[in-house]
Amino acid sequence: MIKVLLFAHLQEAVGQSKVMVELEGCTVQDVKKWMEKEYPQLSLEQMMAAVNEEFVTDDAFVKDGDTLAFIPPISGG
Amino acid sequence: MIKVLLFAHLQEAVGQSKVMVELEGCTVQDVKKWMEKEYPQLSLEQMMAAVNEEFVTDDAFVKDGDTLAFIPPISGG
Amino acid sequence: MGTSLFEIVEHPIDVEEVRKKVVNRNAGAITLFVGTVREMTNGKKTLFLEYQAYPEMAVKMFEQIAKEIKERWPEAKIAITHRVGQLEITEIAVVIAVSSPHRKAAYEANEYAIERLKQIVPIWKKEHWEDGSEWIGDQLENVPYAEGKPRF
Amino acid sequence: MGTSLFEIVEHPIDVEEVRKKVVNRNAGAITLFVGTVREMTNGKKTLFLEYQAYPEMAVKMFEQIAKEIKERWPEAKIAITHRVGQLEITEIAVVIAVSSPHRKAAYEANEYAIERLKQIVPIWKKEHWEDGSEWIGDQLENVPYAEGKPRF
Repeated sequence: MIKVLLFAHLQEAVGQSKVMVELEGCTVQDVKKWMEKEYPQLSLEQMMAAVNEEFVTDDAFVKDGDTLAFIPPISGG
Repeated sequence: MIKVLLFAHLQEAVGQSKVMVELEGCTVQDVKKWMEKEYPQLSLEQMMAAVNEEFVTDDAFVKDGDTLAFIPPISGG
Repeated sequence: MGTSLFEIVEHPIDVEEVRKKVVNRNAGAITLFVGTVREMTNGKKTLFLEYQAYPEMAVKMFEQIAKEIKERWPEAKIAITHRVGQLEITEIAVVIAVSSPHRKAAYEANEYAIERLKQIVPIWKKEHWEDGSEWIGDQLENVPYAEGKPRF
Repeated sequence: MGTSLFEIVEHPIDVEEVRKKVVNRNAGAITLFVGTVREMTNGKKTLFLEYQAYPEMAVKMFEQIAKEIKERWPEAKIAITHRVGQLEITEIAVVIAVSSPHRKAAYEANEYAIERLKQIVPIWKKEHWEDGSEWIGDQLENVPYAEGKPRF
């Protein structure tokens, strides 16, 4: 199980802040595709990602128990 | 009468913060010379001056009732 | 408020409390950046703002900014607190405090911190205007990271 | 403490009170410079400091700095308080607060203000070291104005 975290407009589009995904031995790119299939309102292609609170690229591997967060363009400060 | 204000090490050298000078129709340069004669421990040649709280050059005129302050190198902040 | 140098909080920020975290005997200068909610932006009126964070990662990113600052300005010390939730006009969203023996480093490191915060710290702002609301960044779908993807 | 934007005071400075003078609905950024008494300078230990001012002229010079800032950063608003008398290590000698719609101007105007303060505002510092005391500037008799005579 991978814990996927959603923020800002992604969270509002899906209607929840967390989604548990039953994938393993996959990449961030695979999870993006799975999420877009499950939630057609999402567009994750250019979305940054973080695994266990570190920024990663789309080819990074995600394993069982990891937390994968999609990070929309930042607007803090 | 011209009110002369002294600060920092000038004040300590003379032992007072204010000197009343009986000169009129003179320049800042004249007052500097008068002060150095009166208080030989003073060296005012390169000292900045302000008349009525505005910086002036040594050739500025000072008249009866003016306040002339000698401004040692600034070290505020 | 805690004593940790880097915090995400849900209550109003006490500026002095952040400043006091960086006070030390060999600092001659402390700079503070206080980010506040502005009413008008490009002629559009904001009613209030809503901030959301990914708090665990945000604190990690604050620590990374501190590490980068330590490399560039070894004597500078930094503390950052960012607020989340609903904020009204003039309320404080973020406070960055930097102390340093000399002022130049305190200004430079402070400005570096806010620039990096806007690049790598996962915090989002929802604008509530008179005529609607929007997560900022949302409208930039084709160029999602205006200043380039975060360097990390 | 008063409500005037520019003050010379003889008591400890309340940073928040200075900051609040520049708060306004269209400021997105407030920068603060807090000058504090540092213990070590070039390996020499300071026990305490003594500041003296020519208060009437100092306030006029603060107003001149504000005028110069208004010309360069028209939307910036500034407040300055400087303390005089005896100050201990880590105590606050000066607070400069600048608000502006955008942060770049708030940083730039703030740094401009402290640079100008050190050039034209008649305030003097006496260092009390372990082994004696001296009005700073005193030892520079042959080059009395290190950064050139004040521009005025």
